[in-house]
Amino acid sequence: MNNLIVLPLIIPIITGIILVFLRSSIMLQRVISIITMITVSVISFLLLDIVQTEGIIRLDFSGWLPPFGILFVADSFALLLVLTASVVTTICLLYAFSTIGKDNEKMFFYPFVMFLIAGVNGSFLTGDIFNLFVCFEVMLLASYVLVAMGGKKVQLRESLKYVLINVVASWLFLVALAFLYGTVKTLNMAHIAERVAEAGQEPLLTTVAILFLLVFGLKAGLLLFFWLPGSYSVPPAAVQALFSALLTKVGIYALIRTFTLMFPLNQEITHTLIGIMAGITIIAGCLGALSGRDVYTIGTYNVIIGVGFILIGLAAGTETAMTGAVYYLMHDMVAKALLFLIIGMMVYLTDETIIKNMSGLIRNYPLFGWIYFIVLLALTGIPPLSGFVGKILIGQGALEAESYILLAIGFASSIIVLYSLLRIFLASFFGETTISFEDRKRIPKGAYSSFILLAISIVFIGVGAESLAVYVKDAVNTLINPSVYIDAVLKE
Amino acid sequence: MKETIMLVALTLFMIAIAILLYRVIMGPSMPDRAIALDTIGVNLISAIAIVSILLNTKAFLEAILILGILAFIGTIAFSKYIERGVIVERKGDN
Amino acid sequence: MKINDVILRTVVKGVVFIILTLGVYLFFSGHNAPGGGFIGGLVLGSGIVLLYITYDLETVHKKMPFDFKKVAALGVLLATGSAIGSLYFNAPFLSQTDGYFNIPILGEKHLTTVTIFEAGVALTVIGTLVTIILSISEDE
Amino acid sequence: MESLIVVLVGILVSVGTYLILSRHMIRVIVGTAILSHAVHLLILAMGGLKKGIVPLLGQSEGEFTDALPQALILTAIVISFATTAFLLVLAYRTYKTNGTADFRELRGVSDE
Amino acid sequence: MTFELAIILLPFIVAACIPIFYRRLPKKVIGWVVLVVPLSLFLLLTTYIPRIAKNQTFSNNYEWIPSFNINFTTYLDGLSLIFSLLITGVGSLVILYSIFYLSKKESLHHFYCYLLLFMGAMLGVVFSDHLLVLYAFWELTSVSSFLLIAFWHHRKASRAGARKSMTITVSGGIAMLVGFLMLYSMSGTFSIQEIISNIAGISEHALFIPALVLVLLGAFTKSAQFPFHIWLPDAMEAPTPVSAYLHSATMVKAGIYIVARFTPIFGGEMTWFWAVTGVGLLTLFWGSFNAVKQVDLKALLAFSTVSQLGLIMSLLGLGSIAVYLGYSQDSIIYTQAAFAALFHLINHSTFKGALFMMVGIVDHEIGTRDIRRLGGLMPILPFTFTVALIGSLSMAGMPPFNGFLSKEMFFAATLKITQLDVFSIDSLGVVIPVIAWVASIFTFVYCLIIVGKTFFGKIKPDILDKNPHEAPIGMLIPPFILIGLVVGIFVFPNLLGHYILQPAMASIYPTFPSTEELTPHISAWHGLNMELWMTIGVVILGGTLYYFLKRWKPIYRWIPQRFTLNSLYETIISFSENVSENLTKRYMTGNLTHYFSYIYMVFVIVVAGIFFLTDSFEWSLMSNSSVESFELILVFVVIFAAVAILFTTSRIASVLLNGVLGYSVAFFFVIFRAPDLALTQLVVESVTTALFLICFKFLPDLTPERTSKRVKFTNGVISILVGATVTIVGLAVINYEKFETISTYFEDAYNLAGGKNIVNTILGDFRAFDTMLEVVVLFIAGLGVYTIIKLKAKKGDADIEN
Amino acid sequence: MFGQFLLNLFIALLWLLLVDAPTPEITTFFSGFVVGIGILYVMHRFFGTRFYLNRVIKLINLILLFIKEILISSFSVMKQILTPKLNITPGIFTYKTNLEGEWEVTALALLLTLTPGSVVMEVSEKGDVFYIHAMDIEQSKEEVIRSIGKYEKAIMEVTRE
Amino acid sequence: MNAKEIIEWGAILLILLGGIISVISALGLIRLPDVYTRSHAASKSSTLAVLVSLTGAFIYFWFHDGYVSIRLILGIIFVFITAPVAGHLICRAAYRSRVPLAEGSGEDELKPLLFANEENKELKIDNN
Ligand code: NA
Ligand code: NA
Repeated sequence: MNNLIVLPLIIPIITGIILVFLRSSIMLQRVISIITMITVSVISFLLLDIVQTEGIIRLDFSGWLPPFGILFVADSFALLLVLTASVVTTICLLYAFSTIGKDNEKMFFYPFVMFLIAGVNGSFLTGDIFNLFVCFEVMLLASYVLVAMGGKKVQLRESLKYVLINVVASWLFLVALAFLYGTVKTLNMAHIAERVAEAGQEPLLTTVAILFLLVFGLKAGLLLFFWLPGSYSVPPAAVQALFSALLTKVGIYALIRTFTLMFPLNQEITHTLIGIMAGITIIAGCLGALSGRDVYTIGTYNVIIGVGFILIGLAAGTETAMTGAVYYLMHDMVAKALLFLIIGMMVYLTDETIIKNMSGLIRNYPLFGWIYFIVLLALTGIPPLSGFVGKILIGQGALEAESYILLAIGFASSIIVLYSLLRIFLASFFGETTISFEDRKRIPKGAYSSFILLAISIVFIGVGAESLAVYVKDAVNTLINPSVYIDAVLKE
Repeated sequence: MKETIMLVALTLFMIAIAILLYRVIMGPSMPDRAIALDTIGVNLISAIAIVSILLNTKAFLEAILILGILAFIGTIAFSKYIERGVIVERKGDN
Repeated sequence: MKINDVILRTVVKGVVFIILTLGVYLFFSGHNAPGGGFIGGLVLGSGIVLLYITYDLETVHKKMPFDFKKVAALGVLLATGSAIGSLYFNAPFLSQTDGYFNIPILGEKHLTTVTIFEAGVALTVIGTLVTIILSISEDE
Repeated sequence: MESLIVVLVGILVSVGTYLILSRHMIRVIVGTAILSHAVHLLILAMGGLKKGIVPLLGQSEGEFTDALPQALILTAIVISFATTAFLLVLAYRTYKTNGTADFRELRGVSDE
Repeated sequence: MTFELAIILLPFIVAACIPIFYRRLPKKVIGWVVLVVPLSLFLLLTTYIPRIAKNQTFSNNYEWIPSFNINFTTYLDGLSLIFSLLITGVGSLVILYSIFYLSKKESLHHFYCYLLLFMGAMLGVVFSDHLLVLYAFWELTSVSSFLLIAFWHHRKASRAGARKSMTITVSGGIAMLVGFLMLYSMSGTFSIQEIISNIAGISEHALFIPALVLVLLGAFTKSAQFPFHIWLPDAMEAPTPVSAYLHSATMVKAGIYIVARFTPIFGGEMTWFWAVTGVGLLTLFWGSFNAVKQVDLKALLAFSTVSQLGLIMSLLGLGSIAVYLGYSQDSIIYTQAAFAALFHLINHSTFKGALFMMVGIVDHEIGTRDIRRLGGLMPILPFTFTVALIGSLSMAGMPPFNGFLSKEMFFAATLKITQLDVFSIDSLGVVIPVIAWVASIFTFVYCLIIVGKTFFGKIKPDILDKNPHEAPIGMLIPPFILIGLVVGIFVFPNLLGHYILQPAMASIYPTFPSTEELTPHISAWHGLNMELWMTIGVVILGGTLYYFLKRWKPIYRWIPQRFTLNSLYETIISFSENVSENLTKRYMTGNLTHYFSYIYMVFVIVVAGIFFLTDSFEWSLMSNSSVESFELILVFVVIFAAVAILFTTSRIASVLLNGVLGYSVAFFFVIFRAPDLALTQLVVESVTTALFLICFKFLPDLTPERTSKRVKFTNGVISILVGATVTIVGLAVINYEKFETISTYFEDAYNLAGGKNIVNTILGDFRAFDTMLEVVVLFIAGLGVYTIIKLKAKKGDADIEN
Repeated sequence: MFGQFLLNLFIALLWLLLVDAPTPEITTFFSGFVVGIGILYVMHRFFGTRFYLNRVIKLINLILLFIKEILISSFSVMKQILTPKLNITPGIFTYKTNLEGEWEVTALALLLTLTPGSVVMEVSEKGDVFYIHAMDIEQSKEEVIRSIGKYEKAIMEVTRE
Repeated sequence: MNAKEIIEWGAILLILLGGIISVISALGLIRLPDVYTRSHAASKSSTLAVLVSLTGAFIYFWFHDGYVSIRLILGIIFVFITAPVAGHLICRAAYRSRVPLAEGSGEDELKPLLFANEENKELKIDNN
């Protein structure tokens, strides 16, 4: 039943609205929101399974055949991301229950999260480029509020910058859309792909593609990441986790879609450019991570490094590389969410952000410390955790594409990731304990359960990589052979 | 011929708008600018009416009424702002 | 000297009706002429805002005691709900049905579910517009 | 006409960009508003200008002007309105808490 | 499930059980329980010896991620057997030792958990045939080593040491991983054995040498080869059993294992020969030279380990020449170097393990390891002295201990190699025995230091105050077992040679048909040859140097502290932290204006750059529609209004002018036949203006931009370029008319969707989904406005800032 | 109540007109009536006062008066504008009226504003005194005083019994 | 030229007249000395310009297309009613925000009432 694929978007929206009416009952809001996210996760998993047997499914809204109406297209790539995003959101909600505070909960925190995930899922699923813009906006508006949630001085300051940058980014998106429509005269992504192929992706079309590269790059934090460290440092931890897990990934998703489906030709220009941008991003991210003396700086620059690394996969562009990119995307969503939840908890426990001012946390919170250690290893790409498969496949892909410089930058960045995260571990978790066992703040159970669930996911993605392989391969098949997607949309 | 005259009229209205723009830019006082903007809006009403004739369509006639309404609301808002610094008051303000 | 808004208030009382009627008209005329839920909602919202500008927060609130946040939420619910209706009929999401119905007094009318959708849009616009303006105006 | 509008768009973009590069919040926000105007015109120009009749059926004869960009712009206008509303409020809340409307003074991190 | 897999998994399973069950066990018991693991594994492994000696190999494949050829392939052959016996054997002894060494107050469950993790990882390394799984275990050894070094993490030095070792070894590991990936991309397989059997197909590949170098990087960092050895002395912060186990007997030898394992693949390359031999010799010399100056016994042993690892490494390098030469009667002779390497590997584990345990006892009983405070301990610690003496003499290459045998073979190998004339050995080769010899002299010196400065001479009074006594029997048994081996191997070297070393030689030289030939007969006496003369020279010169130690020791101060490798490392670390901080701060200013200008600059450079590079600009007025005079005036109105905003100094004026723009745009919409747009634009513009006015209550008026002319100019240039870019691309796009728009479909709106307003049917039907979401956007904005106005930070909320 | 009913009819009529059907239909009128009910329901609290619509003729008279005034005053302003040399003395003067009630006051104020050369700037709190800005104070004063009786009468004819 | 033609021409001329009046009143907004006198031009002659041209358009639609546009009539009425209100409000706002009368103005009977206590104070709120 094709209508199923709109559910990952529409269920959160409806829930969000209903929660507005349930403003006063926090308990009810929590229960409904978590049930919603679990439902969405289950549905997306079911869909993933259906797509394996029945191939790509699409939903033509109102029944208008493509390319005239808007449609959702569910291929494995989109669904994998929908699934991961929904699961991560579910877990972040668990964390939020015990940490976000009643004030925020009464101020529609859960509705905004619902809208955020709706926008994210919509962006993954849509098959219409203008609708992608609209889905982005749903996600962005929700994120604007979530960054500012709490109303603290820093928050407002950084969220204003965040909003303004994104307003300009959305503007660029519209400019790109204008040019796109001006040239190919259609909005359906598959139809665009068809027309671009028909025109042989002439230089002008490549220019338009480059414009999209910048637009999505801005969202993904590819090269144009300046906005990221500031705005990702200020919101509540649950929101930080959601942001670092989801938002940049949507940009990455869009980049991958754009350059595998719509503008796959003329790669000497586009993919070279992506490669250059990814390389610079990683280097800059590494410099930033090295420079960090506080958990937020180190964390946020690690997000940037992750973005660059995934896009090495796209730049290399081979099947293996794309497979790696998909794996790494999923890994990065989970691991970054956990990283930021942990960072948030560290700050909560110590009222400090500078790593050297925290010390010996592991003595009072051993499990907490070891979970951090697991994230650290996962983000470094140490097997058999989640980062490993993606990393080696991207590496293989880069070798296939003979992108040796990117390979070197990408793998060298692992060292910086390790080094920077190890600094946190050594300075904050190890060392003399400054707070006595009796005086310690407690880590709420909800927070612990979210850590554990995410840690389990990290182990699962790594150890159980094979169980995902069938989906990932199917996803990559579409990315490598855009005709699969195009046919599913345009041929009945 | 008819069309030319209407184009001339349209141009006249545009010239008027251009002149009014000078007032919006130069002020000197806030009410000056507000009046000028209001008048620009009112002139646009005529312009839309003429375009409607030229394009031979009724599609823009709503716009005429709307523009009238908005120019009015806008002027009220501006004058309240100029006068009181607030547009929507609370009881007991004033 | 206290400000006497008598002229403004009197004229607005009359004018608001024109605006609101126009708003409803635009709402309904969208299908065949310029207008639709959005513009209708905007015009209706502007009418309400005009009342707020002319009177004051408390007065208007007393006379129109709605929680405009909920009006907006209701609007979104209507808009999405009308879309979800199609799920029930196993038709593609957002499918609209229309038909000619014979309604007493009004006679044969062309009714479509689009109208519900558009009503949702209009309510959202009104609710949001007023919420925004009120929230800011109430801020200290 | 199309070329003229595209040039006009370019000028508006320049003005908007210059404003966005200002230090004062209000200038920046006005800058974003101008950019919106520009891009709306741009989208419209991409569908061709004055090349058909008003896209209302049954009013007059002739080829219709491209209606799709109009629909897109409508959506874009509403979204940009929503964003601007939020932006304005965020700006003044920022001003009230941070005590400045100058982005150079809103740097944070490095100067604290 | 086979035994090999069980061997790898058992330590992990027990390790996983410890955190769960340790609270239910008495503290003393944990160690004994853990001891069962290596002991039983050791015994199990000994059962393989006879079969392996017959050159049997055991290989099993378990699928992990078959989709990407990542499988768990165990492979047990002679080479892995040596290492696994060392791992479990020394492991057993170390655990036994640790039971007595560690105080009950320590968190023993952590200790044993890490130790078992390490053991499992190490076994995984030597039993894996699959490159990636090998890598996985490889990194796990680094990780567990990190945890063990940081065992006393409240000490700053422990943390620093742990960080250094982890950073260096994991970096090396990552390099090695890249090397592995290159091997895969060349050969299409991750199996080491398969690569070995297909080596001819890949050795000409362009990536072959890079892969070689990267794999070596991994091996060198792990095995503490110069200049990466700097982590090893710092790793001595770990508890002594750990040093004995990881940092002398096993983990540091993982690099040796890798080099031995990959000799069949890379051995034929000159790069390999010179890199392995050269780095090995350099490490040998540098380690022994630096060991002499140490005052901490453990640090001395650490440098000695570095040096010995260099020795083994160089022997493997020398042995690789046989691979280059291929099988022949002449080349057999060079394989003896590899044989010596394996032999010394085992010997080193025995005597170095014993020595570390000795130092542990001294530390444990006396309370210091500083040789300046030690001396005259012989009467107090007689058994310990015995261990020290035998261990040191063996290390110094003296008979009748096993070190003598392997050292002699080492000298022999260095001498033999000088006769070759491949790889420019004929010109450089003579250096090899010279370095070996010089390094051995220093080795002799520091061995004397170990024994002499600790056990001979006068005892210091402050030590006597502590009433020291000999260690408990439990701490003495393990080192005595080891020195028993030291002597035992000297007596029966060929037993070892036949059963253990010979099968391993087959692993290093798989293409050589007869393994018998590869196994020389080891004898203590082989005539008064050059090797023996060299040893005699070592004793004489070493003794002399030891005697005059005080006289010449000041030469170590010739090298200023800041030129040492350690300070180089520190400098690199702090330099990169500082440089990165400066660089990052320079552009990450937090100033939004800067960020915008970056974005715009990238936009202009990239878009305009690509646009012109690809020669995309095409433009003609052909398809343009006409321009009426009133439209022209309107255009100018818009331009003037826009430009005026730039110069206005009042916020109201700028908002009003923006209103003019908005109204003008609305009028453009009228002219361009867009009634719905015009209506919406008019209302939205007015409402927006009203919003501005409402918000102005809370906002300050415009202030003149206090920016320099230069900044204004730059901003101006950027703005103009951005506008120009949009314009030129826009003009080209207008000119591009290849496709028919899909819009024509909507012109049938009345039949399709029952509406006559095409735009409205698009919004309400064809693209109703957009509209639905746009409503959501609007709603979020409204709710968001409400939220950020009502939700104000409480006074008490501290703003945590970085 | 009656006034509101009238108003409702008025909205329905307005509706009919707005719909712009080729021929006015009774159904359209009814739907307009329904719309009117809706609007009135939302708005009815604003209508405490009576509403007189049956004096249509008087109203038309009044409207004609309005039109006449705007014509005259516009041309007098234009004359001023086009006069090469401005020769005016602007100023503010007061006028006290007998009219009462918001509709009467408003109507008079609007009329006065449309009167050549004068704009009502303020109305006193009681609503009985107008403060009028005059383009040329001497001339306007005269003119206002001359026509004011006429205005008040025209208004009262519409508003009073 | 039949009657219909003539009326159409009349409508067009009305429109043209509107344009002319509009330009004149726009000039007034430039030429007149202060905001109060300018508001006379805005609220009277500009309004007239619109009314005249809208009437022209109304007549044109009526006679050319046989289309009686109520919306145009409503527009006319609306502008007609609101123009004086707008003039009134702006003038009041200007006065209360202390925009000065032009030099050479005559008597000012409002001043003592509003600003009796603050004779010579220069006050300004957001007024440029
Ligand atoms: Na926007
Ligand atoms: Na085009």
